[in-house]
Amino acid sequence: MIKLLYFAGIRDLTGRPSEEADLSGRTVEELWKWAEDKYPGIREGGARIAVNEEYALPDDRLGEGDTAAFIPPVSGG
Amino acid sequence: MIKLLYFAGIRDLTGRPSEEADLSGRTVEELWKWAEDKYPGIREGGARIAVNEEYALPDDRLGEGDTAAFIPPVSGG
Amino acid sequence: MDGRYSRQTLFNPVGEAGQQAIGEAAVAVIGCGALGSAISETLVRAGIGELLLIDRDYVELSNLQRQQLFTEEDARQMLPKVVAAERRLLDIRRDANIRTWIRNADGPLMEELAGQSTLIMDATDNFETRLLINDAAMKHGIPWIHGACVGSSGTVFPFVPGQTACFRCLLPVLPAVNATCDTSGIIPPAVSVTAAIQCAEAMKWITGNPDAMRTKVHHFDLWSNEQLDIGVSRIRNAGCETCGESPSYPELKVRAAGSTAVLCGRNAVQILPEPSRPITLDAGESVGKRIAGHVRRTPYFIEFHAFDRRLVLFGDGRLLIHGAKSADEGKSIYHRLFG
Amino acid sequence: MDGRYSRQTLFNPVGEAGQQAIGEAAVAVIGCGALGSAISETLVRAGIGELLLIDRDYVELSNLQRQQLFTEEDARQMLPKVVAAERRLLDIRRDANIRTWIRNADGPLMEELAGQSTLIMDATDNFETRLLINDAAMKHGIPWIHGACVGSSGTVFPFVPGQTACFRCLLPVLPAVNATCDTSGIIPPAVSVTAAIQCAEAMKWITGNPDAMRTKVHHFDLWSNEQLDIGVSRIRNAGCETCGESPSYPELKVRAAGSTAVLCGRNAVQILPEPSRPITLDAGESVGKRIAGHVRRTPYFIEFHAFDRRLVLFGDGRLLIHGAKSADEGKSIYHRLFG
Repeated sequence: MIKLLYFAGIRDLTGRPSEEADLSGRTVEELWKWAEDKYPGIREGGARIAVNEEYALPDDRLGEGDTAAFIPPVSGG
Repeated sequence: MIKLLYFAGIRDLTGRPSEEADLSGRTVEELWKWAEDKYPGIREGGARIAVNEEYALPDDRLGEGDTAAFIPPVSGG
Repeated sequence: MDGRYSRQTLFNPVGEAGQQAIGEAAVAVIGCGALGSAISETLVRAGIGELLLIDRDYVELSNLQRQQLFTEEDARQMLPKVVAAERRLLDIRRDANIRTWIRNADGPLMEELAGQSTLIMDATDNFETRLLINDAAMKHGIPWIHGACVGSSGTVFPFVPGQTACFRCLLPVLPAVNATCDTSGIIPPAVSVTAAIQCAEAMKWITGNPDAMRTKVHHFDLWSNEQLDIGVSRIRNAGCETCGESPSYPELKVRAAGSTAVLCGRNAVQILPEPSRPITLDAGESVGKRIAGHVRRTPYFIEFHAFDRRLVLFGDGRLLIHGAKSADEGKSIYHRLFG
Repeated sequence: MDGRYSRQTLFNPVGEAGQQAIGEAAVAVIGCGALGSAISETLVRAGIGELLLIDRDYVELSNLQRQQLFTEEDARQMLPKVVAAERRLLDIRRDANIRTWIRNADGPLMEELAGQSTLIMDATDNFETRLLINDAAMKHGIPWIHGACVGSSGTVFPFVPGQTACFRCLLPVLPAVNATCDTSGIIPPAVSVTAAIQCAEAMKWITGNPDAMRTKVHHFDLWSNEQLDIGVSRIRNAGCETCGESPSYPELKVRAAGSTAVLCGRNAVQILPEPSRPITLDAGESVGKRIAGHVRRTPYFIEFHAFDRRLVLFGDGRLLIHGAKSADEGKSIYHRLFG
């Protein structure tokens, strides 16, 4: 299982702070597709995915027990 | 082994941010005695010990792999 | 859309209802130094209904590095901090409802403030006053938001009656020695973060979002980039004199009168008068003229130099002895002046 | 002991040498809104040698909820933010060396600022300007301290040339939609924490403590009480146009002239003039009088109402169209006014 964290404003869209999903072995790009199916529009906001507290690349593969966080970009100031 | 964390100002006295010590099975009160031997004066500052992110009582017993943090009280404002 | 508080009502957990609650809330801020000036400015800008501000001190040049409401002119005039703060806060928001006290906090005052407040903000610089806030808040059933900082670090925790252990459970014995701004210094960002987290916790309570409040004591260090969030369940003391089954609120009974305090960050000792014989400004002026030859008098205090120290007597009879090294030295000077 | 910066030199990692370095540092603050006013006040109080402050905007009532240098009178006078900020900063510290620009940031200005600064503080409200800061800082080999906030959350990261991935690596594609203060609101504590952590990072660099600087991007949310610190090693792009092996710094070449921007938190569209035909205040005044009958003129701008919108023309030829819903509407109004 993979633990998914939804950080800050992205939670308005997911309606939950976190969840678990059976996504080990998938790539980050595949995680995005899974998330877009479940939460339409989640990708348009330009969030990045961090795996185990490191920003990840699209081809990075998720391993059992990993934590993937969706972190929205922030532009205000 | 127990992981010991020295937070904020208490580090001026220990000279290090953290260390490991073979203290499993000891109580928090015994941990204080160990720390006073190694870092004279550490207790006078009124620090509290938290074990695994919960403030601990003197009789609480440390278990293998626990993390004990020394947290100095802060009074400024 | 572009109203004064539009960006705050747009934030969902506040909303129009939350903004109205902010406008109806009364908050007591205990201390108007680094934390108190930052907290007061944030709350007044956010639209707080009423601000009750208490501080015993006046503005000095060494405050300006971190105390955000004050200017060089305030320090030159040695304005009481609450007077300087109120002026600036009214420039920021003319309709702000601000009440000020130039006084030492004691039991009766703290109970008076607690009785009129939605919650209390801790902006004091010593543990004794925090124990006093703790007793008053728990007795009156309102939360108080603890905040403290030194060096690059800080601590914040909202004490909510009935929900958590109290400050006395956390600090049953006052530390013998303790890092203060006097001994370890402080960088301004440590102040700002502490005050901001305190204000966020206050906003949660005021806007009806108590479930969002912190349940663990937050410790941060901006230099090492670390933080710890520590639970307080185990240390809750069922026999606690403040939050236990038969509370006696002992601090509220302590008579502060006649006592001395070595002031954090001030290199000074303060002597409180006996209520039976307060020293008036007129009396202080005549004693000062006799001993020092020359005194400075403002609407708020008498200042003169004697015994190699700079002495400031306030309207409420308090004497500040700058440069005094100990409570004993302070008491000795007080008695040499006023018998 | 009781000097102006005594509490800062007492903090060991700063010390006397660090305080001297602060007094010799020049810091450019890009933007003087919520983050910029907080950062500027903190740096000036801390004793910064020189502050270079740039902002294109003026003070409005809806700013006062979170922008700490400004008063109601500043909003009434519609003072440019950098003008209002400079006044207050000089009250705080008469000897502060402050230089201001009432302008839109573009490549040449950013390079000018980078060439004169110890580091750059990000206090802007949009990704485009951050990419510009990123290019200028990396090209000139100085750090910039990224900060941004919305709602109850914020992000801080010090980009140090040669040490880390850069902002372009982190955000290779600008998001199509994005939460702004306009759409999601903001609470003041999120501003204060962001600005304070930025200032702490700046102080580390300036006082010669680069090893204490953050190496992970710090994300916090004051409402959920969570934080994430995320590493950037994997995403560093060797072919990056800014921090890669053959940098081209593309943003510095973009001509901002003639472009439009929908302004965050302002419900407004801004049109930049073609450099070949800037509109002067005199020209604006006569057009405004003809179309609107009545204009307001200050030393900094012309204001009038036309096409159901409130229009403000600045001395540098920029036109702000309040209430405009899109860049297209903005352009259309601009051309109807000035051809």
